[in-house]
Amino acid sequence: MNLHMVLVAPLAAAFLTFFLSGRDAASTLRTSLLLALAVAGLTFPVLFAGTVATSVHTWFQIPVLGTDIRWGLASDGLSGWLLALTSVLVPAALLCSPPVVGDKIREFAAAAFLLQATLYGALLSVDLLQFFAFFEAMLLPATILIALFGGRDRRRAASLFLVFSLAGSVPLFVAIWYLSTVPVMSGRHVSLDLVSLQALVATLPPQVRLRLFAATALAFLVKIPAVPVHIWQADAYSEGPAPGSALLTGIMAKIGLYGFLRIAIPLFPQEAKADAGVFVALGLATVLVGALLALRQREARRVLAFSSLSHLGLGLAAIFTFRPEAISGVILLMVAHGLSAAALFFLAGIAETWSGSRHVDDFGALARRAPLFSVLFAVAALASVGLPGTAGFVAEFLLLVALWKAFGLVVAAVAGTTVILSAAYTLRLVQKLLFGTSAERNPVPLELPAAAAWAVAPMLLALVYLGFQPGPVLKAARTDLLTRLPSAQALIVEDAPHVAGR
Amino acid sequence: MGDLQPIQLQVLAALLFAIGLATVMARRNLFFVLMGVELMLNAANLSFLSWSRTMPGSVGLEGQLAPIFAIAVAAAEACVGLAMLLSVFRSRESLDTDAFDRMKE
Amino acid sequence: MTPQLWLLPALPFFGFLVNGALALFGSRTENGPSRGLSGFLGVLFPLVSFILVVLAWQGLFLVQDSVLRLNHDLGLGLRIPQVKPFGQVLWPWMQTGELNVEFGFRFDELAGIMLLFVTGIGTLIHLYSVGYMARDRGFARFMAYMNLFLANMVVLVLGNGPLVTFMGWEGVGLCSYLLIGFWHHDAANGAAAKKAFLVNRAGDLGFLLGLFLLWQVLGTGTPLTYEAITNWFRDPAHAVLLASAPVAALVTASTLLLLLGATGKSAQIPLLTWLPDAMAGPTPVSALIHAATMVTSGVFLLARLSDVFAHAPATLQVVAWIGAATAAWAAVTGFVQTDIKKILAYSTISQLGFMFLAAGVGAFDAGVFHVFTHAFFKGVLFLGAGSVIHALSGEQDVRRMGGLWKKLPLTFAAMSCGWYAIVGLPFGAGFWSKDLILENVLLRGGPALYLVALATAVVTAVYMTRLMILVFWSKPRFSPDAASHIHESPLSMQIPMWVLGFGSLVAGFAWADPFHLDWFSRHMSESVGPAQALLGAGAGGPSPILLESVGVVASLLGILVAFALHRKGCFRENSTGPLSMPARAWTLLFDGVQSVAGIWPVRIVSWILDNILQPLLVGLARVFGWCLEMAGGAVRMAQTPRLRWNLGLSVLGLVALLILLARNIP
Amino acid sequence: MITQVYFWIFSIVALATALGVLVSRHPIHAALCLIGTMVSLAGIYSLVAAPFLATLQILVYAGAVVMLLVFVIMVLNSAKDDHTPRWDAFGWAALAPSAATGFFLLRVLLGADAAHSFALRSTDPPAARGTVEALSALLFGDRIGAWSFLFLVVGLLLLSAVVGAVLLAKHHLDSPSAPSTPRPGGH
Repeated sequence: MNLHMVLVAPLAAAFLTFFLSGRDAASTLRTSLLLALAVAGLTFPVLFAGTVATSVHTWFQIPVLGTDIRWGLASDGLSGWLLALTSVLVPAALLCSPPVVGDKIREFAAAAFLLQATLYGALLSVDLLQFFAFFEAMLLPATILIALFGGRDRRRAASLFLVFSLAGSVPLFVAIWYLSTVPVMSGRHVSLDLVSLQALVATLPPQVRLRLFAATALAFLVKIPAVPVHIWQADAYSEGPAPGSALLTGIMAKIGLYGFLRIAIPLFPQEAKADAGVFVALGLATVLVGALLALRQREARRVLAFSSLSHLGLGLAAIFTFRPEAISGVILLMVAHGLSAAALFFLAGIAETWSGSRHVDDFGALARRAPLFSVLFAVAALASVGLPGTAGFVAEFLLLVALWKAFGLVVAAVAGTTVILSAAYTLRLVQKLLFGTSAERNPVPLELPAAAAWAVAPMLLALVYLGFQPGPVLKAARTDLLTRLPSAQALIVEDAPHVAGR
Repeated sequence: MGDLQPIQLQVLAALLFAIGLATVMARRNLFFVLMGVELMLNAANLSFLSWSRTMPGSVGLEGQLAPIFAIAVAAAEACVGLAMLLSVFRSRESLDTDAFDRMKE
Repeated sequence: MTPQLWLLPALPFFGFLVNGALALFGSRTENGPSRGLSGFLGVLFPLVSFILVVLAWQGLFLVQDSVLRLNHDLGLGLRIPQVKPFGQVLWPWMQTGELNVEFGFRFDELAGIMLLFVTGIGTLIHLYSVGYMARDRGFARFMAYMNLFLANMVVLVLGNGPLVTFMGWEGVGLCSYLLIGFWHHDAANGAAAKKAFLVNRAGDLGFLLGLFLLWQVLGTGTPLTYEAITNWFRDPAHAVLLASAPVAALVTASTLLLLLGATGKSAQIPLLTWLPDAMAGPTPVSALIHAATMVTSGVFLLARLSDVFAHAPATLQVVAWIGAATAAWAAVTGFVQTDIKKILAYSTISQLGFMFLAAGVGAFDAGVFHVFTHAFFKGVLFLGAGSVIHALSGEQDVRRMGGLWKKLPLTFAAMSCGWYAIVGLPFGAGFWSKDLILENVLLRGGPALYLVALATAVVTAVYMTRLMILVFWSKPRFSPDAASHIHESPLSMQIPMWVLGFGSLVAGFAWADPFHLDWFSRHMSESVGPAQALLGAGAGGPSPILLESVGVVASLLGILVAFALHRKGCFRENSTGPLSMPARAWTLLFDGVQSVAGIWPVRIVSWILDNILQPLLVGLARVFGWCLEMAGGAVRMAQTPRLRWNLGLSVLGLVALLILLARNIP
Repeated sequence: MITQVYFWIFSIVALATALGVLVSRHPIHAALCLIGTMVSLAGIYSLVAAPFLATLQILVYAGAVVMLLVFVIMVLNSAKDDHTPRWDAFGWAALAPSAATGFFLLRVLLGADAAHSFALRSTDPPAARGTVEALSALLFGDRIGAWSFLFLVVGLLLLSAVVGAVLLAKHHLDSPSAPSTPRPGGH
């Protein structure tokens, strides 16, 4: 499958949706859905193809410095699963969006496609600057998603998101800028594609490497987000439209973990190893703080936001064990959390349109008023809790195993409190939403839109399937993932005839 | 002594530039501001010419080309500047630069 | 022959799917989903599962029969185990790094015995539910949950390794949650359900961590299956290793953590508070999940890993004392309760304590035997209680019952069988198992534990007799209005009660040494025999007959005490107020401990995070923003609209630049 | 030697008239002074072998730009602008940075190694340097280079300047009543 086609497809879809779709919401939805499915159809062969890459060529040269910026696309199991996840969540978000975004569906679809395109770009990049370009471009559709459709405080939330993201990525940009000046200082010819960068970084003095690593890590910590820099997250997820929040947490947040796996650790292996303790501590702090804060939230989507914080914090901590179980577990965690958190956000968004409020006390008794909704919500919640039989359990188990093996039982026990705490806050949410008595005086039966049910149900089925058969995802984690960079030189040429058929 | 030394031209250019700058800053009438700008441009031209004499051959000759373009730009600037001056005067009935603190409106 | 073991959990699971679909899509109809259909399916699938278990039992013998016959015919005299466990690996589950977990099932005698009564009693209670829940609108949903529970319970028992067991372990916890909160419009039920789930999860974390340590002992290359674990621990080559201090410490730590998991599921100290609250669920749920099957899975786990526990004598001490303490505490608590289901709940905790005690002194087979008999008599007691509640239109307070033996003779008869068994009167099911435990406790655990256990047996007889007196024998105390509605329950509820009542009379004969009936212990020997042999049988004590007599005397004493107290009016039959203060304090003892140790710290820390850390971080972000804004403001001030100022500033910049250039010029 | 004499004359005139621009009361006086400066500068250009530039200087500056200036000053009757003070506090204060600029410029210039930085390098005969032929050869040489491209750009710039000026001025000439009412949203 041509990777360039995959990259361009969502971009084209964004333009087509924005400029060609009809005036009325229904036809726009149909068009964009069709496009989203087409994009997904283009994406999945990449996943099945395993490791593929295009040839790499020089994109441009920084004039005075003489640094080569390369352009190339590469995908392996890690990228492939995230691509697939993205391509699944976008149509699902579209299906769930009509009750939430109303007649602004055209703008929503365009923004979602743009987000998808930038995500694809970041996931497929083989050059640091190329990655950074997509990484920054992601902010635009993400901000649109928050600011254009959200609640009362959406502007503030969007600007908070933007400020944090930019503040996080400026150091990364400075680091890239520094790396690109190396030719001037050392007189060597340098290109910024990750493979040559790896060799280059190894020759730098240690304290410089440490600073570069810190700058790189900060950008990804903000994206996940990890604890001291998580302030933007709850606001952004609760103020934006629910399907948008689902996309943000379902896939955009994963770029943080992806960045660690793909860029920060392979480029700076020694620093990552030396400072692993810091990141494990940050990850565990994120786990605990997220879970404890989730217990106290009064808005449904804020509970979900802090729950995401907690789950992804576990992933962050586990990555820095550098163990094979952790790598497989993190990939599975990204897929499982992407599906379950997105499903919860979709459903919470629909519930909010019913009650007209975001406060948990304004729901209630949905189990009787909307049975199908309740079943889906409960299953998604249980998947998020990591009940055995869902993918979340396998992921959490693997991460705990890795933490235990690398750091001993105490660390595993601290991380394991998430097992109890996540159940506590999730069940609290379930209780408030589904059970009890209705806050309304005359509760009427509510109908979950069929489109939303069709969107969420397959996601839940996938979660259960992966809970029993996580093999395909686990296999995607190559043991050398933490040292391996997406490179085109060493890889199979694209368009191999056998891959599309599989 | 004998030949005209580039440094002499440079000193003259510097003095002219300073006078032009003083005109632009000290005077509030727009006409004077425009004329001060012309003075500064001329000083720059003179400096170019002086530099051209420190270079050999056609490289030095390029120093004479730059003033040609500067003069052209100065002409364009005077043209547009005066037109704007006209329109501003029509709307404000004043040529006082301090009166123009809200050009957006 | 490849036995299709997966069918055992798959059938009830299929029932769950069908009933779930019925519940979901029938919920909007006028009368709700068809009760007949969902009831029929809900009972059918467990029944088929039960039949398959019986067939699987035959499968155990099938392979070995010919071998045994050959051995006998040829006079080889080889020692061949009578049965051979068989398993089925379904698919690779988690394979990454050093981890290689296969999803599969293993059928041996321990699992077989558990499955026999899990599916058998499960089927009966499903049948009972058809009558009990018939008028509930959520009937199909109820049957779906029950089927799901059964499927998970089968997975728990049948799993070929701790992780597959863990899947069922959490699954039954989920079903317990769903069923406790079945009537979810009442927030209190939801709270009870949540409590059950969370307390269980705390135990589950212990399970997982203990598993990690166990795996460390085994060496991470060993596959995580029971077969591998038992073989490793039974291997004489590892004896030296196991005797070394670090490994022994590791085994002890591991078993302690696993024990935490077991206490969570089996409601032992310290994780026992959820079970009394769990009585908020419908009564068949209490009978099936919170008496007969799920809560015994802790004991099952101990038996399953008996080879591991046998190498951690310290842990076994802890197990024994936890069991004894729980049994004693819960027996006393049961004595002061007024809710019929709460009494039975504490009774269950107490009986589970006995099972733990048995396991703790190294008599795993006796513990599992008590699980087996307890399933019958506690099942029938709960079903009888359900029948009484059903008859009294939901009344659960024993102080408003009385004299019901005339109105509900069949229920009375069935419950009497249960009572007969639990107090340990001769030849009842409880007689055999309890006396077996007492005997083992004396021989292996010492007199202190024996005395506690004996005292608990007396108290057990007291509170159970109190229950029977208050419900059936004393004067009627219910309102005349309720009296007019009293009716014997339908046949679908009666049949399970008869069967279980009969079972609680005769189930003990599965292992009655005086009659040389040892079917049970024979089949347990393969699973727990080596562990018990390792721990030693203890010195020969008094003769079994003597000990049995002591047990019977204890029971009779308890019954007499109960009648004496009744005669003196100590049960205060007419007061309907809440529990007295000391009784309440006693009942809520461990709730308080859990609050202080677990809940309040979490609440306080999360309050601190929410109200101090979070505002602090937000404030820092704000301050940062203000700094930026002020810097921006300063820059904007320089962008004055006054033309000359503007120019002047840039000239100043120019001057500064020139100064910079001129600074090196002399 | 004669060159030096002419240079001193021209430079003194240029400085004097430039100061005249700075201090004169009426813009028309200033414009006339400016012509003086331009013409003297043209003289200096011709002294340093830049005849074409000198010609341009007179044609464009003295001829066109300043004439345009004078014309506009005459058109706007009230350009005398009595109510604006010639000098204010800012004006006096502004002399200081200007003087400082001049001072430091001179300091940089004079402090530099004159023999090295400002040495005459041109070996060509002076008459051959700034002629039209030489400049046009450089400007429109054998191949299209940066200069000729720049030339085109300047042409475009002038064109757009003319168009812009016409548009700007026409707007108001069309509407004689406009001056009394300040136009919101004007230019």
